[in-house]
Amino acid sequence: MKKRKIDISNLQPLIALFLMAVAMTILSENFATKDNLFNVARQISVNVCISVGMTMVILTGGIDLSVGSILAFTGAIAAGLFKNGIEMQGMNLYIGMTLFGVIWIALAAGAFLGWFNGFMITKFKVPPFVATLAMLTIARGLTMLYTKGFPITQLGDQFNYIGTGWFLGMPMPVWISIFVVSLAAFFMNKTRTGRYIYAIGGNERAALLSGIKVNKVKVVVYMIAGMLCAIAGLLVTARLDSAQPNAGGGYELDSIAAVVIGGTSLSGGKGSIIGTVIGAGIIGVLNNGLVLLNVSPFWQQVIKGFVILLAVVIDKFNTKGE
Amino acid sequence: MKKRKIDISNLQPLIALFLMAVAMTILSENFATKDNLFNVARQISVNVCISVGMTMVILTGGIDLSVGSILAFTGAIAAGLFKNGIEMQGMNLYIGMTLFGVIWIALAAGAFLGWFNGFMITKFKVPPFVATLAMLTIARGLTMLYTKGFPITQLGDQFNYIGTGWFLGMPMPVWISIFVVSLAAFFMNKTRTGRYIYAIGGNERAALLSGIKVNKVKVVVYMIAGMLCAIAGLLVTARLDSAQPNAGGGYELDSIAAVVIGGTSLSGGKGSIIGTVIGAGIIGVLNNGLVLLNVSPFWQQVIKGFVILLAVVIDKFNTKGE
Amino acid sequence: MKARSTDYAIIEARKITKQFPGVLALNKVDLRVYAGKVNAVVGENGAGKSTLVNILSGVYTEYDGELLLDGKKVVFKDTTEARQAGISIIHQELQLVPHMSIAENIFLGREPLNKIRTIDYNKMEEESRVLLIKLKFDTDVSRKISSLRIGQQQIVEIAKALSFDVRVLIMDEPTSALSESETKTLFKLIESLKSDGVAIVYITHKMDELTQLADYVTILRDGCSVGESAVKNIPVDDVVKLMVGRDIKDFFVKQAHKKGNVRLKIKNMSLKKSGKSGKYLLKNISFKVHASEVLGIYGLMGAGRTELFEAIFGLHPTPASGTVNIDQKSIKINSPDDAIKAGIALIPEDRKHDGLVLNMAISHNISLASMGKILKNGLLNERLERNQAEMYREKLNIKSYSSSQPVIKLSGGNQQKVVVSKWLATDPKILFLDEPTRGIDVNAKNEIYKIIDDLAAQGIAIVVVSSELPEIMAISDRIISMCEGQHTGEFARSEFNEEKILHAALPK
Amino acid sequence: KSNNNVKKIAVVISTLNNPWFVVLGETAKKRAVELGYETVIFDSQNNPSKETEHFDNIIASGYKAILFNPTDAKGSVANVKAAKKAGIPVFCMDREIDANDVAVAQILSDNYSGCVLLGQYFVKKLNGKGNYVELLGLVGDNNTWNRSKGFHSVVDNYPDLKMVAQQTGEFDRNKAMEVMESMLQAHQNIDAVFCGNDAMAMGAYQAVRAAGKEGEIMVFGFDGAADVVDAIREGKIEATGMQFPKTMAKTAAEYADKYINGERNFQQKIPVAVELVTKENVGNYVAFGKAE
Ligand SMILES: Nc1ncnc2c1ncn2[C@@H]1O[C@H](COP(=O)(O)OP(=O)(O)OP(=O)(O)O)[C@@H](O)[C@H]1O
Ligand SMILES: Nc1ncnc2c1ncn2[C@@H]1O[C@H](COP(=O)(O)OP(=O)(O)OP(=O)(O)O)[C@@H](O)[C@H]1O
Ligand SMILES: [Mg+2]
Ligand SMILES: [Mg+2]
Repeated sequence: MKKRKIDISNLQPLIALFLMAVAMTILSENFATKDNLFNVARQISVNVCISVGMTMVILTGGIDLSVGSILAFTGAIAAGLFKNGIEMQGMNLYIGMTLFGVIWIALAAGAFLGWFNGFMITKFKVPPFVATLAMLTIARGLTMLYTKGFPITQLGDQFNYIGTGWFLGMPMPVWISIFVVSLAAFFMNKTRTGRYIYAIGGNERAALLSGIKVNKVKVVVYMIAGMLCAIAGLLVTARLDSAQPNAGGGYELDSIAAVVIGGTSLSGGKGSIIGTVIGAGIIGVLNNGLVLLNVSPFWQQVIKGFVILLAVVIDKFNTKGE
Repeated sequence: MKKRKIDISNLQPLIALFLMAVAMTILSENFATKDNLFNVARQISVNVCISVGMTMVILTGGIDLSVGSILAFTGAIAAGLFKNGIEMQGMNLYIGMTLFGVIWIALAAGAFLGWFNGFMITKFKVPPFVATLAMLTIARGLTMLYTKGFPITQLGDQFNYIGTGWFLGMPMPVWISIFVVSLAAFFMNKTRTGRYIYAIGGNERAALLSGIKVNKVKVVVYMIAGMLCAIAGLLVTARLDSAQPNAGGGYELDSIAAVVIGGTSLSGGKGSIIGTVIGAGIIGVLNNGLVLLNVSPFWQQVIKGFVILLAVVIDKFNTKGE
Repeated sequence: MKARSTDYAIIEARKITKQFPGVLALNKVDLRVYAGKVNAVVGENGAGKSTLVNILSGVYTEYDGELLLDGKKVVFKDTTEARQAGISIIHQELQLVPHMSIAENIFLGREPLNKIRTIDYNKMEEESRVLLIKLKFDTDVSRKISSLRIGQQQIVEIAKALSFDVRVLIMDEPTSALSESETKTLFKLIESLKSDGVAIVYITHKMDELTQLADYVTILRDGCSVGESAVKNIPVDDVVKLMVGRDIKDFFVKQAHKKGNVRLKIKNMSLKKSGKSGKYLLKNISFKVHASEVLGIYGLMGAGRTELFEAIFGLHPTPASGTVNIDQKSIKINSPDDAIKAGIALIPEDRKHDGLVLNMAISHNISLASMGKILKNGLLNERLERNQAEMYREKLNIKSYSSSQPVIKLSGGNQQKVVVSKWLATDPKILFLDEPTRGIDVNAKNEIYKIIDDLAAQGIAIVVVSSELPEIMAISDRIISMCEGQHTGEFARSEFNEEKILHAALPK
Repeated sequence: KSNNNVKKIAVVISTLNNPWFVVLGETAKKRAVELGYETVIFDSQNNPSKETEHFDNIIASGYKAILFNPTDAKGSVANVKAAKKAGIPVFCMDREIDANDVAVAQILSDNYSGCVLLGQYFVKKLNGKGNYVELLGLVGDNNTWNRSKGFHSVVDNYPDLKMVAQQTGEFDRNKAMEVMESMLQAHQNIDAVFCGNDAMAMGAYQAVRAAGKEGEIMVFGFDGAADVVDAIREGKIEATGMQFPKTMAKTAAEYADKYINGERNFQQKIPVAVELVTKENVGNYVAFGKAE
């Protein structure tokens, strides 16, 4: 079988990541240690999961602001059900839950909230920004209502293994994010639906006229994004051994940043999953590096801003020839 | 002169606003009082100022995430200079500042940060999302550095008059936002640059080929947005009698929401200032109404999300014929 | 005059009526499409041709009237159903996904799958290659659409339509962006499709294609069918008469005007290809244009004519080199703004991409490049703007319900007229026209020729790029030929000879 | 660049968005530097996940101790456990974590008891009857609820004290002001407002003043921030609960120093009482602490 060329334009941000890693290795002896690199990988794993879904959404020309809230909601549901099971007072019924059970329920909850996003967007033509902004507050409110504002903690070792365990010498969250990324990259490049996502973002009308069920694909994309938020929610909850009602705040901007720094265009149709992983990596190395270098918190923000600019500018200079 | 037809497609969100106001009037006797309506108007004035600039930015096809940080930075600069003047230890020099002086400096600071956004976007082709996200953290960091994390308070009656004073029976912030809106609407509809903003968002290449200095116009737009954030910063600071280093957080989403709910398309070229004001009004009435009805904080978020969806759906149903 | 024939009508449209907000696009239109024949549909810009075929192919689903397929009533819910019934369409406005490959575009929506239900790229690319070779377009099918010229994109669109099992193939102005040789290839293909019994619906503004290709013709005017006939039974003049609704007596005849001084002098214009290849898109092109002169630039697709205009117009300030003299003064042009100030106007070839802000009103588009004219006290004046738009609307006969109608809702040809209006409004000293009559109906073409002639009479220097040799020979005082970025020949009007000019434009 | 002979201490603060925490962090840092340590402040931005990242990085880069202001009593436990496992002692400041013998010591501000004191004063000032509103902090934050519960444990015993509205001001001055403005419209006869922190108290006061109800509506805060102490002095605000961030921070730094020098005997919880500041005793206090 003929090998297909890899499109290097996707990998432009890699140069910025590489330069940053080199700089950090020179500046801090603690950066390039195995432990620390696992640290970085574990730290970005949550953002990677979310951003993979965000990439798909943005590729269709949409946006998803509700990721952080869906993360919190699914995390809380999973923790709550795992810890307390389902109790039906009226019927004197108690249903316990296995870990696998709650994982499925969390995924289903994420998919459902994502479906609702997609439904509003395709059926009622609500702009994705508004639909998912509404979901941002709705899911947060639901989380608060479910948890009554209190974290759900002490979930036990089995649950926590998802977030803190090691497997074959690598932290579980890293395995999980590698799995998510591989599956997503395969999906985007090898399956019809994956290609339709690109087509819709590139020219929605052409996609429609080619017989693609545009609305259906969009709904699926928002559902996938919701499910990936659920995975992220499980990771965060397991790492902290606690489902925090206000978890995930700010991930909407963090994940969009990873996507855009990774070279995906906000207008859709152009970009890649791998680019997003690199984008998340740039942000992760930056956060880690500023801490390793003992930069004071106020300066950190200033420097972080400039480094992000620099990373993107480097990228642009390299693609200038195009 | 013949009266021109008003383009009603701009005013579609008005129906949602109207229905909300009617509903609130029925649900709470305290809603439709003069005092409360002034309240709402005063509360939305900050978001209106920011959102007017955001509208222009979005009309060019861009986005500005740095509004909240620029607000905080300019507010802090104004408060700091007004309270402490400029002291130059080395030279034994002290320069006091009049209110007008600090207003100009705040506007200049806002314009400068906006210029930097525009510069990165046009000169280095950094995507607006990334450029302004970087500015979000840079300006926040600068604010923290300038204030060392402490609010600057007790600015005196003269300063506070901007935020709390009344003039001809109307609160100052309301006057200021009416002024900003009128000027901006005039600018967008009656000047070349205003028209160019629409053209650039509609088709950047066609605009360029028509001899429009696309980059220059974009830079101007980001500068205007920065200046409007400075006005918002002065308003917030004066209202609170305090420049909070963390002021303005979350305004990026609030203002984009006002713009989008007001009918402006995130892809640029289509929308209006008046629509944005209505969008801000919808959000303002909603926030006010939920408190008037003493909805519990948990439920507030859920309800807020659904009402925003409803507002946009109503809007869509009305424009369906198109 | 009904077409009397024993031919078999695969599909028949009866009393089709389509109402857009404010516009009755089709009014009880009938159309019969015969198997194994080329069924031409003609009419002025905005007559409703595209609307009609969009209904046939399931793009528009809300309309009055009925469609009969093989004599049975059908309703297409969407394009997929129409396609399943064997109806395939090549849209006037290309419908391709820019960032995807040629192969992916051709197979969009029905990619071949392999055993594990993933996309079989090898098969897809192989089949695409075969299809394109039929169209004599030999290229790497994994290239992105966005890297193709518009004509090449048109070929991909044709390949896409052919890749289905078609019984009815609708082509909405397929040759408007094709070169002569590409057009010939297409015609051969159409012949072979005909012999396979495929029915072709063919929309065109080129009357010579009608006689050359079509078997039947249906004529639309203002959304009504005004005639249907076998082509051999109706003279072209009558077709045009029916289209326009009156006799066209004053067909364009070029006036002779006295050539003025040299207006524009270009010397050694070169343009490097971007990237590090070191290749040139343009190499040392020099020419002069006099006031009141119409200079035609002829070349095949890809000869670099568009690039030449763009380079002069300041769109490639860095990689381009060369000098520009206007009225004996050396001028530095670094941006379109400079060019416009120097009195140059460029009517670009790709109206959607380069010419129009589609969501804007007609009047706003027309004034965009000459805002100074509609200012009063430094402010935009609606009345001036509207008056200006009304003037051009009348002059160029732009079919629209008002000058505030968004351009996106105009028919393709009328959009082109808006672009022309926009640039005329700048009162240029020098006018560049890049394929100005693409997609424009006979009548409007004549109008534009006349406008060009009038402008020349007023002392404006005009440069026209066209891929249609007869057209360029009709309107030019002088023709230069280009090939692969180089100046390859020059012909005064007295030397005009189709063969010679074509020969000069062919790669050696 | 990093000298291995210099010992490093990390100060992890839940958020630097509020001067109270800035003081906590800066004081801890200052004291640690005085004691000869290289010290860095980390801002968790109220986000337990961010806090986890900080802990990971701190563990990776060889810090000797962590002076810790947790984002959440429960959510932060895992982080402290991780540090303990890596052999890094953690000293909690101000906010507790919900686990015993994980942190070496917890030097805590008692939010609950502080608000009990405030509640008692509140009842006294209102003579046990009237209408009041409550401004909660961030609803997902356990301090919000500790304070609210402490307050209600007293006030709810008085049936004539009616809470006419309970809303959130998100610990933010601007938000609190806007919510207060709206509540003033909905309820004409409010006698008092209890706020979950001082920033909100100032915001609420601003709204009360703008509505011309200064003097009619009593404002209560919590924290002991500079402008509230001033406002109490001027009679604008009734009372606040003074916490002692400086004391807590210094103690934590000193404990860390002792630990590093070999001492292992620490009391698990060291409560630092919250003191009630009113017009009567305001002379004894400055921002975030006692007058020297
Ligand atoms: N989406 C639309 N909304 C409103 N009016 C439309 C729309 N599409 C087409 N029209 C109008 O319908 C009429 C017919 O347009 P159509 O595109 O069918 O013309 P056409 O015959 O194909 O012209 P051309 O030769 O220029 O392509 C025109 O007046 C046009 O302005
Ligand atoms: N954006 C581009 N990037 C790279 N090469 C291009 C680009 N546009 C055009 N070219 C190439 O430059 C050459 C000149 O193209 P150009 O479009 O100027 O030709 P033309 O003579 O104007 O033909 P047409 O009749 O199609 O307008 C062609 O070989 C074409 O493939
Ligand atoms: Mg057409
Ligand atoms: Mg060309």
